[in-house]
Amino acid sequence: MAVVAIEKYEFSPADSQEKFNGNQVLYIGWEDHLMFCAPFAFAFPPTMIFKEILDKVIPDAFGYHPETSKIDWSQAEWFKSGKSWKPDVNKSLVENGLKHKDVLRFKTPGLKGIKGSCS
Amino acid sequence: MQIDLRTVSIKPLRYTFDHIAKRIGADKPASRYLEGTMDIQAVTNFHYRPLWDPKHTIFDTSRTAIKMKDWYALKDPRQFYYGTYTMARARMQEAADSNFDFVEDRGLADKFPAAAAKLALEVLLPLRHLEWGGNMNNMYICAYGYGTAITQPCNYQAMDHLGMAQYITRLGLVLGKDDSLQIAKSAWLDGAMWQELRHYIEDTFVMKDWFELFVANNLVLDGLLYPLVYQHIDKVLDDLGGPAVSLMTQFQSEWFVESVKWVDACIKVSVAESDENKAQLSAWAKAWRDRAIKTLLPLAKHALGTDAESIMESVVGEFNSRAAKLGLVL
Amino acid sequence: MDMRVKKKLGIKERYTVMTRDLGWETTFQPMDDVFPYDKFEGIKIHDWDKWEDPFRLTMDAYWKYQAEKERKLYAIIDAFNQNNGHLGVTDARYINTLKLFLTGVSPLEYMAHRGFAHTGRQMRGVGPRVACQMQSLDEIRHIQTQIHSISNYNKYYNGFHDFTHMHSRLWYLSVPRSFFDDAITAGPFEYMVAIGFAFEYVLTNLLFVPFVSGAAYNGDMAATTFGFSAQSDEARHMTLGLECIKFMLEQDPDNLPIVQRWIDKWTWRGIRVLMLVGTMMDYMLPKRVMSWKEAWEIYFEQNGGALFNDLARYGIKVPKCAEQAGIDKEHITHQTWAALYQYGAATDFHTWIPNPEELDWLSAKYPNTFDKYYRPRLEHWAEEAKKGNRFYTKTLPQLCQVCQVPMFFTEPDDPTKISYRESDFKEEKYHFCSDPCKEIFDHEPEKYVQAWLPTHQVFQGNCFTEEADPAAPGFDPLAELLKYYHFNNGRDNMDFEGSEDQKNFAAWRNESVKN
Amino acid sequence: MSNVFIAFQTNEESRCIIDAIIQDNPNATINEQPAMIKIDVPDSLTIKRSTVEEKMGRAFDLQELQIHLITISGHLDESDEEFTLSWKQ
Repeated sequence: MAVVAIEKYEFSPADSQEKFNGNQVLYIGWEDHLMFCAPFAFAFPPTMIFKEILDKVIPDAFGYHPETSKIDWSQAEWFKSGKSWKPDVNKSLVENGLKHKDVLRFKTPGLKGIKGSCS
Repeated sequence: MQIDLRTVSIKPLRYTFDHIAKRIGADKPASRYLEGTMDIQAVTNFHYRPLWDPKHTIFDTSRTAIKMKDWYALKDPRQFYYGTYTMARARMQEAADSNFDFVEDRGLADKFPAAAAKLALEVLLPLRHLEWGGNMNNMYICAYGYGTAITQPCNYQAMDHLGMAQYITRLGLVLGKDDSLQIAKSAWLDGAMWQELRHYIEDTFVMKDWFELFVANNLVLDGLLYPLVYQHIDKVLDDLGGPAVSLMTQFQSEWFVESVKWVDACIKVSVAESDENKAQLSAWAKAWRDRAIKTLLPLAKHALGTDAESIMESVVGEFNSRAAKLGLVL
Repeated sequence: MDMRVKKKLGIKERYTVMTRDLGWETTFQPMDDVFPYDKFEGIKIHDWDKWEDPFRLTMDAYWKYQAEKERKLYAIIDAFNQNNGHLGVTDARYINTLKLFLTGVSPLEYMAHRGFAHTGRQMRGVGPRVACQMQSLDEIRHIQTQIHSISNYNKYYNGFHDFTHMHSRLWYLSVPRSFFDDAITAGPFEYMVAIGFAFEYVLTNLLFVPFVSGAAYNGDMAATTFGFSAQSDEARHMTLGLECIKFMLEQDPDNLPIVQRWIDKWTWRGIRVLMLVGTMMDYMLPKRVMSWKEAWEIYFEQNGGALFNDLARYGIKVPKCAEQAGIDKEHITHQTWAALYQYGAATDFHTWIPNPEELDWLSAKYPNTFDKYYRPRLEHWAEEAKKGNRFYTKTLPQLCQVCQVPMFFTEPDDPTKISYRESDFKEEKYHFCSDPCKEIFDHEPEKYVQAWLPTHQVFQGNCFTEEADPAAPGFDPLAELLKYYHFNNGRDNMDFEGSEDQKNFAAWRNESVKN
Repeated sequence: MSNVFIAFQTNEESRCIIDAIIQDNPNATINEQPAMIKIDVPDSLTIKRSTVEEKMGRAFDLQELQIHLITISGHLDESDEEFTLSWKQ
C-alpha cells in the first residue's frame, strides 16, 4: 500500500547506508539469553573480518552473562533474518553476503540462560 | 507518626529548569509564565513530514517571511499562561454576566428606543461572524506559528473571539426578536454594507504566512474596528438610548484595551529585530490598513452618518500613531 | 414599544446559535481553499450539520468552571510546596515516576495542544471545530499544570532539569515522541481517531486513573491534583473522540474500512507507548494500587469491550491487535523494566531491582509468567549488584522501525523468543517488533522510512555536541552521548541505590523528624 | 449488557452528587479508590439536577459536574435537567 497524502510524499530513507560514515549496520541477538533485552546494533566497516565478531564484539557486548565464556563457537548455529545461515569466519562481512541492516541470531546449544529461564 | 515537614529548611539544588536558567540566570526561581511557556515546543529531530504539508516539518520557521533569532523574544506582557488567562477571563465574564443580568432584570432592553435598538442590531449582530473569523485566524497562527511565546496567546485570542461572538449573540437574544440573528446573518452574507469586510476576512482565511495573518487580523482589523465600533458607534448608541448596549459590550471594550498591549509587544519586538522584518511588517500593515479603511467605511457611514469620514480619520490617525510607536513605517 | 415575546432557548438550541450558527459558506474564497486539508484522506462527509455536539460549554461557562479548577489546583500546589510535601511521599523512588512523566508524557500534552489547534482550524464543520479548539486550550493547561506541579521537585531532585531538551533526544523518549509526531502529521480525521478516540477514549483511563490514584496512594497530592484535574477535562475530550467516530461512520459506509484501519493502527501505537505507564505501575510506585494487568483488564478489556460492543452496530470490530495485547499484558512491564534497568546509564531517572517483598507482589499479580521468565534475571542482577557488578549495557539496542521500542518483545506463542519481523522497501531493510508494527509500516512505508531512530542517529554521528570529535583518540561515545542529552552524568542516571536523590531525601526527611 | 461508568474526585460536593446518583440509579455499584470514587451502572446512568439540588440544598447547574469529574464511559446526553450516560441498544 502507499501512503495517502495531499501531494507528492517521498523522502529518502533516514538510515540508508551512505549516511553511516563508511559503515554498515548489523544487528546481533543471542537466542535464549533474554537478559540482554534486545538484539544489539553495531556499525561495522563492511571489510571487517567476521571472526572479529566472535573474538571481540560478542565477548564485549555480551560479556556480562555468566554463560558467555562457555560459548563453543564450533557448535553455534547462526540465523540470518530467521533462516539458517553459516558464516565464513575468515571472510569479511561483505564477502559473507551481509548487507546493511541485516539481522543475525546465534544459538548456543546447551546454554539456556540464568537458571534455564532463557534469561 | 505525623511528620511536621514545614519546619525543615532545605536548600534547593537548583531554582528552575536549565532552559529557563539559560534565559534568566540560574540564581533565582522563575515565574509560572516562563516555566509554562519557554522552549516547550519541539524544535529538532522531527520524525515525519506532515501528510497535509510535506514541504514543511511539523514546526517550521519557514512558514513565515519574518525571521527571529529567538522566537521566544515575542513574550506576552500579560504573562498569560492557562491559569492566569482563565482567571482573568472569569473575572471579566462575571462582570459581563452581571451586566446582562442587570439589563434583563431592569427590562432595559425593552426600554431601549426602537431606532437605537435597530441600529445596534444592524451594526453589532453581523460582527458575531467576523469574530468567528478572528477565531479561525488565531487558531491558524496557534497551529502553524513558531514558538509557544506567540502560539499560546493566539489560542487565547481565538477563544476570546469565540467568547465575544457569543456575547454578541447573547446581546442579539436580549435586544432582538426571534429572527434577529437570522436577519443579521443574511446581511453578513448579502448586505452591501458588509461585503467588503466579509471579502477581507475571507481573503485572510486562505493566507499562508501566519505572521502576515497576525498583522492583517490582530493588528490592523482589530485595531481599526474595535475603536470604531466599541468607542464611537457605542457612544452614538449610548446617546440615542442609554447604556444598555454599552453594558452588554463592556467585555469587548475591556478586552481590546488588554489585547492591544500584547499585539503591540509582538510587533514592536519583531520590527526591532531587523530591517528586513521592519520593511516586511510595514508593507503588510500598510496594505491591509488601506484595505481595511475602505471595508469599514460603509459600516461607519451607516452608523455615524455625516460624522463618519471625520471619525474614521481620527480612528486611522490613532492607529497610525500607534503603528509609528511600534516602529512601523506606513 | 412592542412586547417581545421570546422563547427561552434550551441548552441544545442555545448552544447551536452560540457556535455553529456563527459559521458561513464562504463565497469570495472557495470553501476548499479555506479548508484545504479535510478531504484528501478519503473520508466522505455529506452533511456537517449532522454532527452532535458533546458537552455544550459556551466560553463564559468554560472560563468560569476552568478558572475555578485552576484556583483549586494552584492552591494545593502552593500548599504542597510550602510544606515540603515532597518529603511526604512514600519513598524517593516514587519521584522517578514524575521524571518519566515530565519528560515522556507532558510534552505530548503540548503536541496535543498544537494538534487540536490544527484540527480546530481545519475541520469544515463548526461543531467539531469548536470542540477541538477547546481541547487545544485544555491541553496547554495540562502541560502547564504538570510543569508547575513538578517544578518544585526539580528544585530538589535530579533528572527533571532539562525535560524539553531531553524529550527530543533521549533514546527511549523517541517512543512517545514518534507516537505523537505520527499523529500530528496524519490528516485531520486520522488525528481525531488517533488522539481523540484511540488515545483519549480507549486508552486514557489507563494513563491517568491508575497512575494518579497511585500518586495519591504514594502521598503526592500535587501530582494527584494535576492528574485528576486534567482528567476532568478528559471527560469532555472522550466524548469528542467518540462523537467523531460515530459521525464519520454515519456519514458514509465507505468511511468504515478507513476508520477501522486507523483504530487498529492507533490502538496498537497507543498500547506500545503505554507500556511505560504500565512499568511505572508495576515497578516504580513504592505502594501499588493495582497491576498493569489488572488495569488492562478493567479499562481495556471490560470498558473497551463495552465500547466496541456498542460500535459493532456500525460494523466496527475490536482492533486486531487486542488479542496480542491480551497475551502481552502478562509480559510487557517486566520486559520494559528489564530494558530500562540495563540501559540505566542512559535514562534520566533511576532504576533498581525491586525488593524481595515487591518481587513477591509481582509473582502474585503475574502467576503465569513472573517466576518462570522474569524473576531469575532480576535476582541474578541483584546478586551481581551486591558484588559491585551492577549491570549496565553499553551497546545500543536494535529498535523497531515503527514504535521505536528496543526489540525486546517476545513471540505471542513463546515468551523465550524475541519477535523479529522485517520488510523490504525500495532496496532497504526494515525491522519490527511485532505483526501490528509491520502492518503499520507496510501500509505507509513512505512515512516510516523517515523515522529518527536514536540508535541509527548515534551511529550516523548526529547525537554528539558540536565540540565532540569522534576521530579523536580515546573518544568515548557513551559519555559524549550523555553530553548531547544534557545529562549530569552520575546524578541523573544510574541506580537508585547510592544516588544523590536517595541520600538527600533520607537526610532531609531525617532532619524533619528531629528537633 | 455493558456497564457505563463515571468517576469523581472525592470531596464535599461530589459526595452530594454521588448520593444523588445512588438514589436515582438503584443498580449503581460504588468503587472507592485513593482520592476518587468510580460508579458503575449497567446500561445507563442518569444524574438529575433536581436530586443533586436536594442533596446540596442549593441551585445546581449540571455543567458544574465539570469541576469534579474524572472520567466517564458511554454516550453522553446532556440537557438542562439530566446528564445521561448510556450504551445504546
